[in-house]
Amino acid sequence: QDLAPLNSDSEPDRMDWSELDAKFGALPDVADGTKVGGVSKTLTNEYWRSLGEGYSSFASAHGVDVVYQAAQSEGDQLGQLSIAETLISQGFSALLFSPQTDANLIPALEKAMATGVPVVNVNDAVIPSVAHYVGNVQKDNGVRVAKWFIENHPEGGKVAVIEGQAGVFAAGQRTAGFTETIEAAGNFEVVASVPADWSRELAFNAAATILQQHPDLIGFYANNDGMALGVVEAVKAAGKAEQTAVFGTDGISDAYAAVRAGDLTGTVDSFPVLTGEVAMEVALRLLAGQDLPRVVATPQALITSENVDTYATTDLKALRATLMAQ
Amino acid sequence: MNNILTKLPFVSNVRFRDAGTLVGLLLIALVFSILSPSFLTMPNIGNILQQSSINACIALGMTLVIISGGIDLSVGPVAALSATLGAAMMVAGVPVPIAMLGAIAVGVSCGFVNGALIAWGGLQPFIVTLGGLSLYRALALIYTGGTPIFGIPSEFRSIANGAVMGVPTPVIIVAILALIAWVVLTKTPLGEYLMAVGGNPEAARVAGVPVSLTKISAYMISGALASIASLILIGRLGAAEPTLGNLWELDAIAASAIGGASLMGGRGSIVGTLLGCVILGALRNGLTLLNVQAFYQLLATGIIIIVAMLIDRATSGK
Amino acid sequence: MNNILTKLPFVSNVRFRDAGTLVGLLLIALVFSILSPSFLTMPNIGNILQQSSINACIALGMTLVIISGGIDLSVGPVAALSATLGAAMMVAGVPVPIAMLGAIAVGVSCGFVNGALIAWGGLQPFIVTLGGLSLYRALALIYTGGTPIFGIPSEFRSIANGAVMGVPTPVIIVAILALIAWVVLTKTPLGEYLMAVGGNPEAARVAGVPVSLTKISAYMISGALASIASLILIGRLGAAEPTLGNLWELDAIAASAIGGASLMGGRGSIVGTLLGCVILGALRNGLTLLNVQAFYQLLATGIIIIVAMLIDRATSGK
Amino acid sequence: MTHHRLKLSDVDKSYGSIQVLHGVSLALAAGEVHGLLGENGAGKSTLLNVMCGVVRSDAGTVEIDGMQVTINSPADAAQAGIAMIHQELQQVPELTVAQNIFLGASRRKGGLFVDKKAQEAEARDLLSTLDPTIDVTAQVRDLRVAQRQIVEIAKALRANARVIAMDEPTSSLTPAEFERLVEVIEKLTARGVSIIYVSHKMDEVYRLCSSATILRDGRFVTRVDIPSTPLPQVIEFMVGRELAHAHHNSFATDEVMMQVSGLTRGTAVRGVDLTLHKGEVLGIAGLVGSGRTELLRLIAGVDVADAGEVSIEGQPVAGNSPRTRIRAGLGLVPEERKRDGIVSHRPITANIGLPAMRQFSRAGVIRKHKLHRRSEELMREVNLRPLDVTRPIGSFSGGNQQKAIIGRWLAAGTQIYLFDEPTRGIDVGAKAEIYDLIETLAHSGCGVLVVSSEMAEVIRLSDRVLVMREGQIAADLSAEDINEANIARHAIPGA
Ligand SMILES: Nc1ncnc2c1ncn2[C@@H]1O[C@H](COP(=O)(O)OP(=O)(O)OP(=O)(O)O)[C@@H](O)[C@H]1O
Ligand SMILES: Nc1ncnc2c1ncn2[C@@H]1O[C@H](COP(=O)(O)OP(=O)(O)OP(=O)(O)O)[C@@H](O)[C@H]1O
Ligand SMILES: [Mg+2]
Ligand SMILES: [Mg+2]
Repeated sequence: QDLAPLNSDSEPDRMDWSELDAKFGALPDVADGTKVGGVSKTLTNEYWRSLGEGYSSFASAHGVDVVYQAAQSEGDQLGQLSIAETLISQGFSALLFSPQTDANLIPALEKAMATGVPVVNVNDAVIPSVAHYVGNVQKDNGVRVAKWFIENHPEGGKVAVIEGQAGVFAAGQRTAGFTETIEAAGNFEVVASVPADWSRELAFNAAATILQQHPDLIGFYANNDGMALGVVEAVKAAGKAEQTAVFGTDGISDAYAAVRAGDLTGTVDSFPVLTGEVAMEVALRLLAGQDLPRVVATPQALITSENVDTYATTDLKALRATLMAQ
Repeated sequence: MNNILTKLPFVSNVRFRDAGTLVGLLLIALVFSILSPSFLTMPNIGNILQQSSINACIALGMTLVIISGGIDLSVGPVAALSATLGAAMMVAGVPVPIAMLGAIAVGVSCGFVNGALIAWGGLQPFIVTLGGLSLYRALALIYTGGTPIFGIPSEFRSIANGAVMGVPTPVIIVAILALIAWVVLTKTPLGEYLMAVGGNPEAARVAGVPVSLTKISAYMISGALASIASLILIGRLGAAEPTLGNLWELDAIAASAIGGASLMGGRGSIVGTLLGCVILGALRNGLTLLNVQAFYQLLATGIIIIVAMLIDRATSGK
Repeated sequence: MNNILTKLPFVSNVRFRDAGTLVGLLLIALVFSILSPSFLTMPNIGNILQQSSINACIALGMTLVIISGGIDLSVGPVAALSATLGAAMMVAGVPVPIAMLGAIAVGVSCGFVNGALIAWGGLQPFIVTLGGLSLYRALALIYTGGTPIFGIPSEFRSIANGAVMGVPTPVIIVAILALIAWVVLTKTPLGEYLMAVGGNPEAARVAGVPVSLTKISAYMISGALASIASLILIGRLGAAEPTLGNLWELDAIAASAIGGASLMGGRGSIVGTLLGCVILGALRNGLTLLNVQAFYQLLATGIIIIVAMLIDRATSGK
Repeated sequence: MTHHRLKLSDVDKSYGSIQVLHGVSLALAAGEVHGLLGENGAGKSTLLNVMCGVVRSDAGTVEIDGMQVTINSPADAAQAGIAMIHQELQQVPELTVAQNIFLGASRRKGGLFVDKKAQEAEARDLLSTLDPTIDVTAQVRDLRVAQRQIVEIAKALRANARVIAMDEPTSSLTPAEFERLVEVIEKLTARGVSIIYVSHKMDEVYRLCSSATILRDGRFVTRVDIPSTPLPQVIEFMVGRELAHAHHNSFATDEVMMQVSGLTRGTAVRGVDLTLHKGEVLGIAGLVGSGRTELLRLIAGVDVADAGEVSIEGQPVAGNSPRTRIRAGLGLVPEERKRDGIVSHRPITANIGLPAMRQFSRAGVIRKHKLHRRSEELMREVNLRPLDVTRPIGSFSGGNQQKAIIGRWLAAGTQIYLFDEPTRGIDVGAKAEIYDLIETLAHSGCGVLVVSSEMAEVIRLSDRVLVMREGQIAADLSAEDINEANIARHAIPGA
């Protein structure tokens, strides 16, 4: 049965992670010897390491073995495919894929499906033919930041976007969410929207150039936290810290620290550890034969100095509780 | 690929230099097969060959370019551009064979542009193809608006996903291409011209070798092979992405160099390059089987590339 | 960097070849200044110089390596490794000057390893530094566990963020380094050796040039300059990331090549390389000022690199 | 009316602002061997390069059998039936002998493939008259210079050309090989092929040519009939002055300067002992391949010996790199100038200064003016032409490059000179200058080792001659024992 191409942001067959227990009951017992493989984009980014932590913490709590592998660098599409195929040949009960691109893991997915191994696509790029997706709504990252500007700067003003690598799904969606929402408000102008290839250095340079040209800029939105922290330094160097707000995406620990220090205005945290736990839970529920919706949405929240302490917890139970209460 | 190779006629001809590369490969295989029992199983060997096939396809063209004294950094983006255009044709209903020819024509054209700038424009290969790296990628992104093209016809996909007597089609295709490349290099005037142009361009010119055309041919062949690699890939993926082919140039250059090609030109071997591809493929596969963490995989890759070269140098004895 | 350069003594010596690169730069500046009024303002020129300074620092070393007939693909990872180790020392309370020296020592050591494998091991520079590219990156990642190091002391940061008479410190530092590199290349025995080794290694050896040491020196200098670039960068960004320096090698090679260095060795110029860096910096800056969309930035980068080379060739007349 | 086989008229050629050919003309008849003579840098190679489409002239015409032809590329020249043996061997080291011979004109099989078998057979055929010992399937990089030169000759013969230009084809051939070349040339001329013969060896010119064109400083001087014009006259046309006839002078002392004992490397050099005295010129004669080059390279530290020792003034030399040997006072003027001698695109000054950088530096900085002055001084002494030490050495004629390499060691204050074929490619005038130079060196107390395949040269220069045979010293001749018959007797194995 061919599935319609998945758009994770708009798929109607979806549920929120918080409803899992309520709708499907507590997690059934896991069969002995269950082994789950995770294939991630890269470990050079804290986001993907945290996701892996989520996998293993949840798995070890339920006596499941996890192998978590990642490509050697971001963008290494064939390398990631090789890893996925090699893992499949070793026999896993379920697989969690975070593909580099929408298509690069398709052969692995097909091979896994052919052998009846469930595959969960976890975040970011979306394999259109995948049966299960766990992750957040990429576009929503940008939307949330745009809404902050609309709320806190009712007078409007000039803003700029620092994009990730050209052609990458998450970069495109986040930028589109921000730009569409803020332009719809009417009194904002996106004066620059330029790529910095996920690089802190290039983000710094781009931000410095933009500030030079638009000294009255009121804010930046960067597609990830690394770039946002580069922008922060450029803003500080230009002496515009008071005037120019800077937002990132991902909620890595350095971003939290910077928010607390007042350097970074905010970041959209998509709670990678929790996402990892949810993804693992979804995989285990699938193995137990439960019929879950195609998309399980994971939480995200705009972190600013006001709520940073609430979210900056390593206590996942407390975090779950806070997010459930949202 | 060694088990296939031994059945092919040209192995009798394997040069001494290639024996060094083979020793490197066998050592790596030995280590991995001791550490992981699944490494030397038939399905896994098939896996390795299949995974090496795309790099091998690219590396064949790269080897010819390197022999001619050049380098082609633009293979990945050329692959992306021809993949997206080819896929768009297929999706638009163009018959598969024509779309494939169209895709290859795109690759050949890109190669021609590179080659012409280098041979007639007199620019350095590195910088021309570095420019091409941005240029062709940009064209692929602009053409597709950054989104992948899905809906590749299943008749086409089944070519790339099939197998003949247990050997995956991509491996067979690349083996045939390798045979052709080997014939071109060692049996045709073009092969001699490539060696001559890379080995001593002045002597080649004085001897009346069409130096510019030879260089341009090398880049056109490289472009064609990049397209074919991309066709194999989109057949397997079922989608053509504009970001496809990222970092391909480095793998292909590494394979050629491990296989004995000299980046100063004039030297290189098809057999060596194939062995180089299998070394890289086996490396990645083995490290994954052993569940080595990504950072340590990177470490191992770096060390093994260097050690392979050292072994190779020691055994090839000069 | 041209406005600073004209005040330096060596500009009287600017060679004919460099004039071509200058023409390329002026043309780019002309186009951008027509399209964007803010391009040719003093603060923006300062910006361009500042943004080019890191690439310039790397490219100086790259030029020396290229002249010696080699290439150094590992500069980015070497920078990352020395940045993270240096930053860790600073954060651990090691006095800033000592930590800086420590970072530079790391870069020099990496360069020594590269150079020794190339000169004594007899391996190809491309493949050795390609291995290094993985190896040093892996070490940086493993050492930091993949997370950036924050908390760089402000006394150190103020060096990188300061300015002397309106000129940003990084620009001044790099200008001084360029002057030193220029003196080394054109006024010292090492410079002659580099040229000779890159031009004809065998003849150089017969003439008593310490070929191996010369090559190793080039890589050590390249390593040192990579460290210095990384120190400037972490000073400006306030964090040392293990992923820092991605693709630096390509920018540096592009700058050297635009500036007239031949990847076949024996030829290259410091002034040309600096101009090449400013061309690339101006390009990126101008495209950002014009708010060119991502895909078209890539397109423009590709086209302009190639066009700059063509202009350069046309004007340098050979 | 009969046409000339080939006629070049009013050829001009400039490199940048320097004009190297000024309206030069040259003509030759079918079946004629025509000499092209002139000092180093006179423009001989340039003229031939113009004729063969390797460089483009600024003005001038080429006629073949009365038809004007346009030659813009080597392919045009081949089309017109012109082939050339280049002075700087133009070969691809990675390709085989047969492939090099057929480069650019491969024999085909089925239209598409190279017919290697046919090429090899034909190559073997061509080489059979020249040097049957050359393996046509060997890579050219593995051949010795002399063999490469023969391959170059075979390449020109292969083209079946009507005109063959030979630019110093015998610069590294032995007399025996020259004899075989003479036979080949005679066969060719009998078939009506015309030959332009460039050589600095006047005896060859007198042996082969019936007429000659003489160039000086890029200008046509005269055309002479060869056997009828006496040699001194020809030389005067070439150099613009009369050369004094020189005699051998000896400055040898009894003081031992260098002692070589048991030097061995593979089978090329086997247990060589020799002693060089202060002020002595020690010649080393032998057949090609007898190991003379290898011996000099071992002494100079360019190759590493398997066994044996070199001591200078009684002290064994430590280390075996060229660098340490140079410090000990040795200097090698190599046989293969382009490969082992020059850094082509660097100026004369840089090429001269390489071994003596320290001497020309103060506080780590090169004193460029000092280097420049000293280079100019030395180059004036050896009569470099043109006397511009800032020009890349690669743009000088071969003979002038050689002078710069010798200048390198003069600048370094070398005590022991190792000359490998010192006058290969050097004109008569400069040859005399180099002989004088060697004598001056000996006079000033230096030791000189001279390897030469020119018997006359060895005899003219040496106080003592060692004859090498199959890697060993077969004879040590001195005083009146030094003569052609003696040398040949000891050099030929089994003789
Ligand atoms: N590429 C070049 N650039 C500049 N000058 C050149 C170049 N090639 C040759 N020349 C100059 O042209 C002149 C003629 O050189 P050519 O090689 O024709 O001399 P030649 O008569 O063959 O001398 P030789 O007997 O030493 O071979 C010389 O002064 C040489 O320096
Ligand atoms: N590149 C090489 N490869 C293999 N053998 C070589 C090579 N060069 C020299 N030989 C061998 O070494 C021995 C000595 O050669 P060498 O060149 O020293 O002789 P030579 O008397 O100087 O002759 P030439 O006039 O060619 O310089 C010969 O037996 C020769 O075959
Ligand atoms: Mg000549
Ligand atoms: Mg010799």
